[in-house]
Amino acid sequence: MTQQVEQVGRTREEMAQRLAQDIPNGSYVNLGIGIPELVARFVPEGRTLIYHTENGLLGMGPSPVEGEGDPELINAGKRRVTANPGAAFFHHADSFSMIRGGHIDLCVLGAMQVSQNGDLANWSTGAPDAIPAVGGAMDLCAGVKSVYVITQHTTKHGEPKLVEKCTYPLTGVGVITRVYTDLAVIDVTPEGFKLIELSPGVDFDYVQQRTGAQLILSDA
Amino acid sequence: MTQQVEQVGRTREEMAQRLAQDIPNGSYVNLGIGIPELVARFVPEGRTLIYHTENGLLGMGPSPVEGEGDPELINAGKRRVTANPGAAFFHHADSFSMIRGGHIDLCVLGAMQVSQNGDLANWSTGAPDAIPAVGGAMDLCAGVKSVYVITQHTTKHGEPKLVEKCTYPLTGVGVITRVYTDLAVIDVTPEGFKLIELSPGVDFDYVQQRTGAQLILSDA
Amino acid sequence: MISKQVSSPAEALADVFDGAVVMVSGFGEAGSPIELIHALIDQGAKDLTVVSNNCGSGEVGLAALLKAGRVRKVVCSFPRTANSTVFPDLYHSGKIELELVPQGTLAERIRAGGAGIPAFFTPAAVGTPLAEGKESREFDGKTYLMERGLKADFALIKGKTADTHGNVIFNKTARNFGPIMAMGSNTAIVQVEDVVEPGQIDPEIVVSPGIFVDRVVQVAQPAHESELVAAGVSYP
Amino acid sequence: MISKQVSSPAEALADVFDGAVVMVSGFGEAGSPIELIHALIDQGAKDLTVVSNNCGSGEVGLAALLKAGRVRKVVCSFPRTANSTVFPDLYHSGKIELELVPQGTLAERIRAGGAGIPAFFTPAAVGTPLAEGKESREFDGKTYLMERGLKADFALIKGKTADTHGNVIFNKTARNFGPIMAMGSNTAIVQVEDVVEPGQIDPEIVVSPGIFVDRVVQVAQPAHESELVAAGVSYP
Repeated sequence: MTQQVEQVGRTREEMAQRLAQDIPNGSYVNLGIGIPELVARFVPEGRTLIYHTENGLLGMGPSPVEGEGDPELINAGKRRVTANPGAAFFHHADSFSMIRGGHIDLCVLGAMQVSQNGDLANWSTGAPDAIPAVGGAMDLCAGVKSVYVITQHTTKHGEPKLVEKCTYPLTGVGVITRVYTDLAVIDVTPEGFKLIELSPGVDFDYVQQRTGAQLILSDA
Repeated sequence: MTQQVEQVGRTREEMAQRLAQDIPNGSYVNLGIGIPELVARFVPEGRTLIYHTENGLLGMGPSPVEGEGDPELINAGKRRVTANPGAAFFHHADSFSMIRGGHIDLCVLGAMQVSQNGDLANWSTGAPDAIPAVGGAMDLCAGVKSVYVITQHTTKHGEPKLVEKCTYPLTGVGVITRVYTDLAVIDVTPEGFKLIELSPGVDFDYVQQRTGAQLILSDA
Repeated sequence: MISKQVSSPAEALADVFDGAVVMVSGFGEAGSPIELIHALIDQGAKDLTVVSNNCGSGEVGLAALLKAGRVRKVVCSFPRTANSTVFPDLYHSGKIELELVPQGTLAERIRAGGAGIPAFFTPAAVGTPLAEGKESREFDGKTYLMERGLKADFALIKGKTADTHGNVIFNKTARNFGPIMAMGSNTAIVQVEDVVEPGQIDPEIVVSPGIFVDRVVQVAQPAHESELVAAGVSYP
Repeated sequence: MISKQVSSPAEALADVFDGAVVMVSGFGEAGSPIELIHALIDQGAKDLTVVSNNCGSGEVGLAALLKAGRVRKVVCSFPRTANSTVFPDLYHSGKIELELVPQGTLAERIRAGGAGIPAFFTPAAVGTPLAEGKESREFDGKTYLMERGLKADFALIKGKTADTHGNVIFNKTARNFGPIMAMGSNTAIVQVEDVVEPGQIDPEIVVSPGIFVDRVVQVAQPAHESELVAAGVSYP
C-alpha cells in the first residue's frame, strides 16, 4: 500500500510546483518548514514573490552555498538564508504584526490533519510524552489572508489526513482554504471539501477512498 | 494684588532652577510646554539629563539659532530643536511605549489645578466654546514614573491652583507627587499637601492664604 | 519584477472614495504630506473621516482639506493650532465632528489596528472626561480603559526615501505617525523625496518595511507648511 | 556624563536574584547571548523563570543554564530542539515547568509589558488547547483571546553595537526578540561586539533606544552556539 501511494500522483516537488502556479506576482508569502519550503523553487518566470520569515526578515533569498552565510541570518526553520535586494530586518513584535494584522497574502503550511470545515492540526499528536512546541503556526493561521496546506494525502500508514473532524489538537479553527496533496487540489468550502483538480493519472474514487470526508465535485 | 504676587517669591526662571536641582544625573525627562521647558536651562554642572519629546526623539538638545534648524526636527511644542550626540528617533507608538511603560523617570507639566490627592487638571477649562485638545498630557501623567507640576501658585486673578478638589476637567487622577510654585515646594502625600520648602522671603501663612487646601508642615 | 512607484500624487489617490477613513501623518508640520493632501483636495472625495494628530494650520494642507468641506469627522489629539481658524470655525458651527483621543492612545490604537489587535487596555484618561462611555477594568489593582484598534482605508504619509518595493526611511521627527499609519491602513500611500531601486536602502535601517506600503510617489521638493502659511498661501 | 558600559558579563549580572524572571533573546542561535548566559551560570542565581523563544541546544548557552538546574519554569514557544536532550529530560522528569505560548503572542505580550499595556486581545490560539483557561471575547463577529502583558526583572540580550547611552543596533535576524525584551524588562543587559561613544550611531538607525537599555558590556567575539555544539563543548 505504502509503495503504491508513492508511485501514484505528484511527487513532493510536483506538489510544490503545482502550488507555485497559483501565487500571484508581488505576493507576500510565508512558507512553513518541509514541503512548503520547496514552493519557492518553482515560482514561474516573471513573477516576484517576497518571502517573509517570522524571525524577522522580509525579502528572504535562497540558502547560501553550504558552509557559507551568516549564522545570524536564518529562516524560521533555523537554516541559513540570504537577503534579497529590497529586504528589511525587524523585531519579533513587528514581524507578528505583519502576520496577525493580515498583511501577508499567503501562508503555506504542512499538516497532520485538515478537517472539512478548514480546521488545521499540525503542531502536536497529543501524545502524553511529546514535548509541546507550537512556534508561530497558530499566529500564522489566525492572521494571514490565505492559508494553504501542502501535504501527502495520507499518513505513512495510509490514514487519511483530510478528515471530517480533526482528532489531533488544533492549530486553528476554520483557517485553511485550500489543500494541495500528491493526489489532488481541494478547496475548503462552506459545503466541505471540493475537488478542484486531480493529479495526473489519479481518478476520483482513488482520492475519495483515501479521504476521511466526502469530496464534492467542482461545479466546473 | 496681582502686582504683589509678582514681587513675592520665585520668578519663573528661579522656579525652574529650583526644580532642576532635584533631578538626578542620568534621568530620562519629559518637559511640558511653558515654564517646564525652562528647567533644561538650569541643570547643575556635571549632570546629564536625557530629554524625551513625545513626537519621537530621545536626546533632544537646545533650540538652534533663530532661523536655523530643520522644520522636521521639532519638539512637542512644535518648536525647532536639535539632537544631542547619542540621540535616537522613533515613531509615535514607540515613543508612547516609553511613556506608558514607565521608562521615563520624570515628567514636568504645567497645571491649571492640582488637588490634594494629586489629581491634575491642565487641558481644558471645560468652557463650552473651547476647542478640546489634550495632546499627550493624559498619557504622560498616567505613565511616567514621577510627574511634577511647576506653576504659579495662583491664577492671574489670584485664585488658588492647589485645591481640595479640581473643578476643571481632569487630566489624570492621583498622578502628581510634587508641585513647584513661585511660593513653595509642596509634596502630595497620602495626608494631603505637605510643605517641603518656602521660597526665600515667603512665610507659611502667606502660602496657606493662597492655597485652596490645608497645608501640612513637613516633619523635618 | 514589482514596483509600487506611481507617477503622481493624483494617480496615487485616484481611488479614494467618498466616506473613506483616511489617516494623515504628521505632528504639526513635521511629516505632514502636503502634496498628497492637496492632491486629495483636487481629487474631490468627500464625507471623509480623517485620523491625524493635528488639524493643520493656515489654509494649506490638512486645514485646506477641512476648509474645502471634505471632512465629516476628525479623530485627533490636538485639533487646536496657534494660527488656524479653519477647524475652530467648523467645530463651532457644528459642521465637523471631533473624536478627541489622547495622543498615546491614538498612536497605540493605530498600531493595534495594523497589528491585528482588536482591543487593548491603557491607563491613560482613566477618571477623566475622555473615559466616558468606555469600558474600564482592573488589572493588578490598577484601573485601565479598553480602547479599540483603529483601521483606515487609506493613509497619506510623508517619508524621505523609498525603494520601489515600498521600504521607507524618514527624516528626523517627521517619522512620528508615518510607520504606524502605514501598518494601520489598507492602502498606504507614501510621498518621498527620492525613489530608489531595491537594495539601495540597507535592510538594517528600513523603518517601514514594504509590506506595509502600497504606493510610493516622488515629491522631490516638498513644501513646508510653515513657509506656505507665512507666505499667505491658500489652497487651492 | 553618563555611561551604561560595565566591564564584564559578571559585573553586568551581579544583582540577578533567586526567583527572578529573566528574558533571554534569540531565535535558535541567532541573537542568543551565550556569554551572558554563561556568566549567569557562574553567578549562581537559581529558581529562575526564563522567557525565551527556544530552550537552547547541546549543553551550552540556555541549555546549559537549564542543565545546571537553575530554571524553575520556561515561558517559550518552541522548547523542542533537534540536538538537545536537556529540556526533554527535565520536562519528562517533571523538573521544569513549561508555559507554552504561540510565538506571536509571546512577542506581543513582551512588547505590551514594555509598553504599559496590561492586556490585549489576539486571534491566535482560539479554539486550540492553548486557549484553555483564557478569557475569550468577540469583536466585530470574530473571537479573540485576552492575553496579559509580560514583564521581566532582567533581560539578557545580544546586540551588535551599542553606544555608552545604551542605544543598540543588531545583526540581521539576530534582532528578533532583543528590542522588545529590552522594553519588557526592568534591567536590560546587552552584550555587543563594540561599544562606541554617543554620536557614533546615527540617530535614524537606532533600533533599541537607550532608555530601554540599562547595561552594555563588550563581548568582542561572541561564540556561535552551533559551533560550540559541533565542537562538543559543555558549559561550565
